Amino acid sequence: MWTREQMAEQAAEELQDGMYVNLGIGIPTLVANYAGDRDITLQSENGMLGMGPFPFEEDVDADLINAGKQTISELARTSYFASSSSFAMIRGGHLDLSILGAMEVSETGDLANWMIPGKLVKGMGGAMDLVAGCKRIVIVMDHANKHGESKLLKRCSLPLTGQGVVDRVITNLGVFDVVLGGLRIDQLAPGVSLCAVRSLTEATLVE
Amino acid sequence: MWTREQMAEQAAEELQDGMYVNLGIGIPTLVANYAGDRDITLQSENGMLGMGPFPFEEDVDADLINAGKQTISELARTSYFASSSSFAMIRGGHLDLSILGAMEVSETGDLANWMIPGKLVKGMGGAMDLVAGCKRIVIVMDHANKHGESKLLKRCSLPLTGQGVVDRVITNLGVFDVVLGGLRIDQLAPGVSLCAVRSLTEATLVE
Amino acid sequence: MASKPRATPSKALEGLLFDGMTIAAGGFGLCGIPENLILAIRDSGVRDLTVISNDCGVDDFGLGLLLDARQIRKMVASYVGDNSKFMNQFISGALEVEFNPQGTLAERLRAGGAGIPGFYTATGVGTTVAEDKEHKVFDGRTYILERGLVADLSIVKAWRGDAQGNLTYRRTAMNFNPDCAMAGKVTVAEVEELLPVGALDKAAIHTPGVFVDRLVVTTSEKRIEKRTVRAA
Amino acid sequence: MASKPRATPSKALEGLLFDGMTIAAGGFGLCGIPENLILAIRDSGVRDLTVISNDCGVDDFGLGLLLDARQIRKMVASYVGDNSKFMNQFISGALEVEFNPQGTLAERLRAGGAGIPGFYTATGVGTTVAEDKEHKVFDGRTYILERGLVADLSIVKAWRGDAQGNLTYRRTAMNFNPDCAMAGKVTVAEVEELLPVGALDKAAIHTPGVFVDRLVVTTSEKRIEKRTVRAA
Repeated sequence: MWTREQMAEQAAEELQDGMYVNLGIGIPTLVANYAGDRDITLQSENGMLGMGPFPFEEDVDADLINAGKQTISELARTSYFASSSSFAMIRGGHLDLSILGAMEVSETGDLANWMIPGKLVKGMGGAMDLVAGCKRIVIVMDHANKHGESKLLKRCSLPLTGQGVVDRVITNLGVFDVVLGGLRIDQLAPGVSLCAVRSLTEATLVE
Repeated sequence: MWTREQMAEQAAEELQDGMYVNLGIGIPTLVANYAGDRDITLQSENGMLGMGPFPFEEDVDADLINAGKQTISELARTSYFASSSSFAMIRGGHLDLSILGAMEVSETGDLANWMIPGKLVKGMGGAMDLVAGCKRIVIVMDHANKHGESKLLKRCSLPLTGQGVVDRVITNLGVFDVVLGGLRIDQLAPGVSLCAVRSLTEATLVE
Repeated sequence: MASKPRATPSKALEGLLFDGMTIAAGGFGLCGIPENLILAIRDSGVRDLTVISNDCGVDDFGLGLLLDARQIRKMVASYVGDNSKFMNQFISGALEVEFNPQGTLAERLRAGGAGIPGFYTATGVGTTVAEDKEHKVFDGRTYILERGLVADLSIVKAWRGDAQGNLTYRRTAMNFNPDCAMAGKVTVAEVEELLPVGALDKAAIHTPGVFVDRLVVTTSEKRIEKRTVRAA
Repeated sequence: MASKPRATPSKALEGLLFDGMTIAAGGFGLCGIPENLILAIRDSGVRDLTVISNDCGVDDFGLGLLLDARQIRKMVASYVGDNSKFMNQFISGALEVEFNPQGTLAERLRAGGAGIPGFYTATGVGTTVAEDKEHKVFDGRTYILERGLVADLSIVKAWRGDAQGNLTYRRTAMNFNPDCAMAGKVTVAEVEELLPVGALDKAAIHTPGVFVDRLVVTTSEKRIEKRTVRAA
């Protein structure tokens, strides 16, 4: 089983030199910590390319936040732009990768991560745009919900964020690729048996 | 009969304090000379708001031209932007007035000013966008072509730039408004009789 | 022409507010919001508003203040965030919400300002966002038709402005502000500094003056929603 | 990642040119044209090009050089201007020309770069431009559907750039360049100055580096088409 940090570390293997990447809120944000010396450029959909790390206390600036509303810092390479230009970049396929969280993922790559009818409404924010526009979509999430039920499903039960958009899912149990016929196990976390994954996964698993 | 300069002076009466205005190539360009102390802002569709006069010789800058490719100067208020933003401004109805030249105008406000099939092709440039987007369109042109034929027609014979887009036409013979049923004579140039205008105009004239 | 600068936020909005109107507001979370114009709108008591904005601020700041005062009938937004009043009024049915993908919302505002009544996007295809919208296939991919948005009034926040209405935004406080500025039949800006005309860097004027009808100099609290720092 | 800066215009285009390709070029008249990249394209001998650009320069400079060398099969443009070769090749049928209203052309490029396959505009309704295009009524007004444009290669000219591909344009030499930069599957920029990363004013980066794949520092002749001055 992987911890949150280990899931982020695993997701960081997606990063390659020269990539333009958008990281979602939560575990995806942690992925940047594991980029190592790979030269990637982070996009923040509220209007920034070249997002830096959290600022030192004395550099906190209310006018400089990421899409998760957290204060951040700028880099030498940073540029700023309007929301419409930011999403032109996203929708137009200019970002190589987006790593996002999810409530549910289906075996056909459907994604649900923006609302639970009658209970919780977060809003889709930029997620629908990111999954429709980025070249590659990787989801990082717990394998099961707090009731122990699989979040990797045959069909999503919640309202979708996108249809057939997910390329890869990284959970605390392993790494799964969306392929024809279901999810193909790319690797399992240490100490996780194939049998255990099968019992904890509703989606069809393909070897 | 008005000269070119007098036609421009006449057209300048359209200008009011605070207006954003786009002036076409030719006589329309001269209109700016007659703005007097009215505070208008000229837009140039190649990407400039707040166009200044022609530069002094020592200030000529190849990177600073108007839509007619002429070298110009900037003002304190000037801003620059991309072509798509320039036409967002135009198409979105943010300009109060455009004054353009024409080959033909019809009594229903159709305009032709971009090509003569088989003979002359200028291209429409920004004219189709301007006539579709600006709040008011005023045409300044000679009343007749070089063969002495009326350029104010019942129907345009040349490919259109826009349909039903012209509000007013200023010619060397007078000022004409496009109204229901034809062109209404607003005023005649000094020495021009109603009879003469009638004989030189194909379009229906309404009093 | 009346000069664009006004003395106070309420004077900047004078004669522009009416019940049932649509207002587009720049800002993302509490970053780059026209906070003083929002206060003036709250104080005006105008109601039955349709508000177009990425989100609704927080419970007690930004557009959340208009929610709290029950002045908003409908939100056109992409995100609820940590605004419990927003979520509760929506779930209880007291507030109508039209959720838009964030990029679709931004593009709809730009389109409205640019005279484009509709455009196609793949964003939202196969989701509830696509329901009742025209679908069209281009080059083998399915897209939905989204409409341009025009607001009766847009309120925006800029860093610096001049009396011609030219605006420069600061860092990520730009966000939806330039798009909203374009989409307003009337646009009012609040700025931190009013510079003499000509003093703004011409290469960094993000909103040309033609889009701004009035502006007012204000002092912003600039509240921070999530202060995150790293160890020194 | 290979670094973005390249030593010469021809190296900046290495491996990107092929017969029958579509090239979008920034510039307006002779202002802000990627003149050295155009020369390198001429020298490459690539042919059967579809070129998307506002106009075709003049007979002996800018894109006019590619017309002269008969490398262009089709122009997508808004204006012929005083380019007699352009007009004559068109009228004789040697050159296919798709005339676009200038604003439609700019928006088509932006749309292509922004993942928008189509948008509606009132520009051109009732003219030959509208022929064979879908018409649609929004709120009582008729609009036509225009398509987004994507080019195999975009070539642009900027004033200053950095190794990340960030670009700042100068005055009206900006024109179509930012829109073309967005619309290219690959975009190559020529710049007058390459500054260290971080030296460009971040508020005046008109094209963020993500849109630029390669760039090259060049010396531009910057020919003036119509020198107009006033008396001292």
